Amino acid sequence: MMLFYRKPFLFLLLSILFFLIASNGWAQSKVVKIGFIGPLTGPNAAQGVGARNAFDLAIREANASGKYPYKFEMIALDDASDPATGVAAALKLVSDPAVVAASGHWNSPVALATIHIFHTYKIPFIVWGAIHPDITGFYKYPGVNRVAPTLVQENGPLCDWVIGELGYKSFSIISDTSSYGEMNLKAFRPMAEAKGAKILSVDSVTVGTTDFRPILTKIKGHNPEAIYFGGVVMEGALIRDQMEKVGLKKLFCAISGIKDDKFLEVAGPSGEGVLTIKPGRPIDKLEGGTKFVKAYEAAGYREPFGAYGPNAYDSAGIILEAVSKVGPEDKGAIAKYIRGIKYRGLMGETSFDATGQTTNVMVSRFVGQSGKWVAWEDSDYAKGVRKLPK
Amino acid sequence: MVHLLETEKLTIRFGGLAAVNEVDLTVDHGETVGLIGPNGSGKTTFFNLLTGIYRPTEGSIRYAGENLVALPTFKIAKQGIARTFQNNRLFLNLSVLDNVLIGMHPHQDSNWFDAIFRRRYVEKEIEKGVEKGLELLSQFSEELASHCYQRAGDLPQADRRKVEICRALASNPKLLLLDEPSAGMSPAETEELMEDIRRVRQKVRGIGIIIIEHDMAVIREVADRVVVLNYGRKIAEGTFQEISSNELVLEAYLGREEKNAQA
Amino acid sequence: MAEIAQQLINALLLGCTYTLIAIGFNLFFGALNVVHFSHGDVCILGAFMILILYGVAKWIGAIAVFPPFLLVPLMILIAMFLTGLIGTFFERVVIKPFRYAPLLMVLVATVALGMVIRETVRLSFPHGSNPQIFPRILPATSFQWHGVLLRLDNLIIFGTTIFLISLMFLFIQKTRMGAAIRAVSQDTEAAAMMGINIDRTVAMTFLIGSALGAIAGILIGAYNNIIRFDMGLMGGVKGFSAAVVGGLGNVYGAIIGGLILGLVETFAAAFIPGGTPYTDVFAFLVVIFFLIFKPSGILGEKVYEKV
Amino acid sequence: MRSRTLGRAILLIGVETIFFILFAAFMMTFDTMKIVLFILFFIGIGLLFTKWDRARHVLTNLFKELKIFASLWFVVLLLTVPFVFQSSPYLIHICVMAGLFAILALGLNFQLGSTNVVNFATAASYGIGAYASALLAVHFHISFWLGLLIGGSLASLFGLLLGIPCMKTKDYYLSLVTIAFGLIIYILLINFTWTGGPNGIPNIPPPSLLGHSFKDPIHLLGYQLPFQSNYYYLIFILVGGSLVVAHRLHHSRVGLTWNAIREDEIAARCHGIDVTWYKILAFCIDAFFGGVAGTVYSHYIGFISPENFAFIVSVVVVTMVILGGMDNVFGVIMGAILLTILPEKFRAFEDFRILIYGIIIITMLRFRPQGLFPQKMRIYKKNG
Repeated sequence: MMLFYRKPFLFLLLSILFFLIASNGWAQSKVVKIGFIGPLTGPNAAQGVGARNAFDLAIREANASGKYPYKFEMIALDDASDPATGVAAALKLVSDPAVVAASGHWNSPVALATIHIFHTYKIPFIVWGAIHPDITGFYKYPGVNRVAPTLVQENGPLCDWVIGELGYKSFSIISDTSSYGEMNLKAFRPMAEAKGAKILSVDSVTVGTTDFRPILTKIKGHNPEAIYFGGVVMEGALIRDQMEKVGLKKLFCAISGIKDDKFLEVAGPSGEGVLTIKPGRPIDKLEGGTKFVKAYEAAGYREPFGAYGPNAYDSAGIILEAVSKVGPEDKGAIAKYIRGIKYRGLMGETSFDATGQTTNVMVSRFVGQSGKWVAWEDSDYAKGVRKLPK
Repeated sequence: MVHLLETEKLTIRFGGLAAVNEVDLTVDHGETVGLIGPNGSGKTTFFNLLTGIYRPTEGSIRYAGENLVALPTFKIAKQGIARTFQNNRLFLNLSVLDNVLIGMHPHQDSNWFDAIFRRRYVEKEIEKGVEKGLELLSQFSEELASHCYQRAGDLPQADRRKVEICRALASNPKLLLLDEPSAGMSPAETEELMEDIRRVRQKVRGIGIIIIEHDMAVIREVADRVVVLNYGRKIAEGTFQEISSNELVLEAYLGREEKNAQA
Repeated sequence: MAEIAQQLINALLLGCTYTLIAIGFNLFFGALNVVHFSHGDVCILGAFMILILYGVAKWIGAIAVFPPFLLVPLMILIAMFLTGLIGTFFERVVIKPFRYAPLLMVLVATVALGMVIRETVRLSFPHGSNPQIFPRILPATSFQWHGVLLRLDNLIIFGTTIFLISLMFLFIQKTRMGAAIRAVSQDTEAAAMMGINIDRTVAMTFLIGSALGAIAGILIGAYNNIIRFDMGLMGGVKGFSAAVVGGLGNVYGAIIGGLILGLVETFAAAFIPGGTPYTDVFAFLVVIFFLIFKPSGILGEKVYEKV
Repeated sequence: MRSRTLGRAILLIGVETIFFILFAAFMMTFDTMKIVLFILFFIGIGLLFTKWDRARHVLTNLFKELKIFASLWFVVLLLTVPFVFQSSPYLIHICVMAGLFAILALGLNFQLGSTNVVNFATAASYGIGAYASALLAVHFHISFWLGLLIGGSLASLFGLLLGIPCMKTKDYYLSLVTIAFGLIIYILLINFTWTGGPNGIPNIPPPSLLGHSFKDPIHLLGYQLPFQSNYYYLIFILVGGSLVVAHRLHHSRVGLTWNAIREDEIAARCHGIDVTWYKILAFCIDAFFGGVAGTVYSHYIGFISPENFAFIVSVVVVTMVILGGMDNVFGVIMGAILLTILPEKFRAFEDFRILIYGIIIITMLRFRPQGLFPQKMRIYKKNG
């Protein structure tokens, strides 16, 4: 008999458990939420986490300043560098009525997948890191802006420098097959040829490859003066390292995709004399840069803010200013305000053109020297103490 | 008259070893042939050759006048040769009835299209199959028929044999190959088995059976003719009486190592 | 000419790593008739062992005290041993329970095990998703010879591979344990009846196979200077492919299979215009070709189904 | 008598509705603690019913007697999902994804569950369907509905190609072939320029039906349902269709033959079964399901790139089948739903997702290889 009653009793217990959950309610507090999406896990987590921290810092500072009539809250979501995950995250953001604006993405494929959602739901969106030209240039969504320069905007200055000033005239191009690599190839090749340089060979490699010796051995046969690499850190560093290993002692240059301390760490001694450029100025040469670094350190983030921290910091700043000026209710007005903004932030003055692309394009030149990225102007190479391979 | 089955100089070599060596064997309609021989004498390999699991190195297999060599196993099965296995290979996770239904595969014809779009046709086919399957099962044992939804793997050894024979018979075979059906059975069960085989011969007119057995009582009871294999070769053939007094056969069973080594 | 010679060297070195992985597949298949799909991940685990050991050595200050030619072989030996132990552990936990289960189970289980290994590595290293820098444990000296660049580290990689493979052959041919391994791979049941301890022999097989695999992982790391958590997936598939091309279960086949894959990949990258991104495709096409037309591989024997 | 049936019907409606409300409440919960409590609650109910025989008998009899009524009411409840989640498109999105994976898992079940062929190329057929219809829609303005058919058929063709090696190979070798094929398709998608390379294909037009574009909200009974609802209903129909197809195949000569191959290939051959053909058939049907799911995915998200079709997707689908229960159509769907919803609910542990999948597979195979919902014996009508 006891046993017979025990099971209904269990059932009752479970029901009580359920009502405990239910009675707690789904309370919602009234705050202004700002979305952030980036690769917080996966292969590009370092970029995403650094940017998220910088974004968070801007919002914390805004809340602490007491200047704003609202309390801001960051909703940080992960896109894992995966478009499907990014879309799920974007849908999650737009389905929360308290979210007034968002910023996101380091990976162009993810951004290309999500901007349609932000456009459809009229949520103002600022791209902090993805550099595919189409995100702004092709779709021209009124609510989508970007604080990062496109890669086309970076290749010009590199050509001016390496071909125009340093006088390298023949190149072998290696690019990865990602959107980044492909767009680089498309941008660099005509620019270089217009400046009178000869392109001896073009090769593409898949991201994630680790052994480049076959191609480099082949390129050695073409005997170019320099190698242009259209890709990012890891493949770049491995190619640079393996160039030495197959005896291809030539100049190596690339745009900002390789400008990361990791590159020099992986490339080791062969990182010496690698040329690259980066949009913006070095953090310590930025207006308020030292203040930012100090604040970042003081806030106690474990991870470095990375290459795109300042971008994320300024996107947050732009959104905050827009919301404070036109209020959180009318998202169309926020979008409109952002498009017309002249924002003085960490990266200097940012404004957007008709497609939503930032007009703030300043690049700095760097060279690998003794395991560090040194501003070209301050380097031994510019002074003639050390010589680039010719 | 054309034999139901006729093999001529059937041979298979694994590497250098001839597991079946120039075996000539015939089976006629309605005849039961016992295939005996010591362990490793190539009996099961012979079955595997007949069913196309192995391809013979030399020799021919003629079944109802047609050459079976080089035909894939499933086509041979469709021609009407069904078999059971030494350590029976039932579809253990399927029900008894499903096992028998699969036996009917060769003469059913519904395909994936029918399954999806011509439901009525498929249902009729299944209905017929179930009816026939239950009839088959109840011929062997009413109990099996009433427990036809039991998982085949849960059956005791003797019942598994029965289901396997049912499964083989479900395909309406003209030639039935039984590989040691009495293995692992008690004397009483063996008795029952012999009864079953006799019944099959009665019910299915003209069916040819080859039976591999170690239990000589079974062979004596059911076989019209006995063929003895040793080291892959046929060493004797005849009625049970003839075989049981044959010198070579006794030698093979009692084992004269030195002689065998020379052979 | 010099370029082709150089490419041949590239192919040879790539082939060496595939061979070392493939040997593991062959040993396991011989011993248990299983394909350990996560073997590639175990191999890469060996490289991560070096990473850990290197970190430990740095932390306790051993790097400053001991010269590299003492420290490096020591670290490699420890890494081999540890990886071997982990390999046997996996055999116990993920492969042995399925010895009498349908083959599908062990297949899916080992694929899942691969996932678990990869993810564990990824989650337990800081920024584990990113490639980890592999310590430069090999010297970087190089010299020219008739226009061909020869590097000391490449010679070491090549020499180590040959040395280890020969050592393994000696072990299998000359020792009691080796004889047991051969017996088990011929016929497990018969070996058990002859009084061979099957469990111990299988464990030994996994110890050797995984330890050799660790070397493969370490060589991959040393060769490329980086190591990434998910290299084991591709490495495993390639190693298994090499084993299949050579003839699964045949230890000599691993060498031929590994070299063939190395050659196909290197030459596809070097001599097919625009072929670089498709090297893996070419490699897989070769494998599929073999599977369709010669499933037993180059050195494999035709297998008869047991009925 | 009449009133008794009425009473039972009301009880049935009550039980189903309560479960539906529980499910909806669970979906709307975002707090990790509460989610855990919910799950404990569900597990508790599940355990209770395995132990409490009386209640289980009452309920199973109830469902058996009023089978048609029960499924009808269930369908009605499912149709209300977009109304319930009206203010939260994200939840409808999860339901759509669960449906897509259910189709993939149902497809794979023909191989993994029915035939014991381990196919690690699900992602490839999924991708082929998605790319085929997306390319046709973007470049040639082929409508989604036609694309659905073409995508499925092309994927099926790929399945045929993939099935050819199984004439000569099986087991490990065949799995190697499927892995290799999966990786080849991924590499090709990344490297071909006409597939958009790693950029993928953006801006794939949404389907439209009778002048109603699927990107617009539905206005129904004075409600405005978010645009995801279109896809929800579409997926609802497709899953329903797949379910019927899977069920019919299972209860036919084809399904039985597949099972025979799974249990014992040699015995199957000795009973006149053309093993190669039936395996190829399983490959083709699986690929067709994959292609259909891919087509819907590409038009729903409006963007596809190779990353959506990587090796891990195949493994995830394998996990769904194994968790749900091989060769149990209902179980497979449950596996797909569970493994789509739970990761979304535990986004905080996103990093551990794949690790947990791996652990689930190994533990299930080790301790409950039949899955959460084991396969059932076929029962034929005549003798109940």
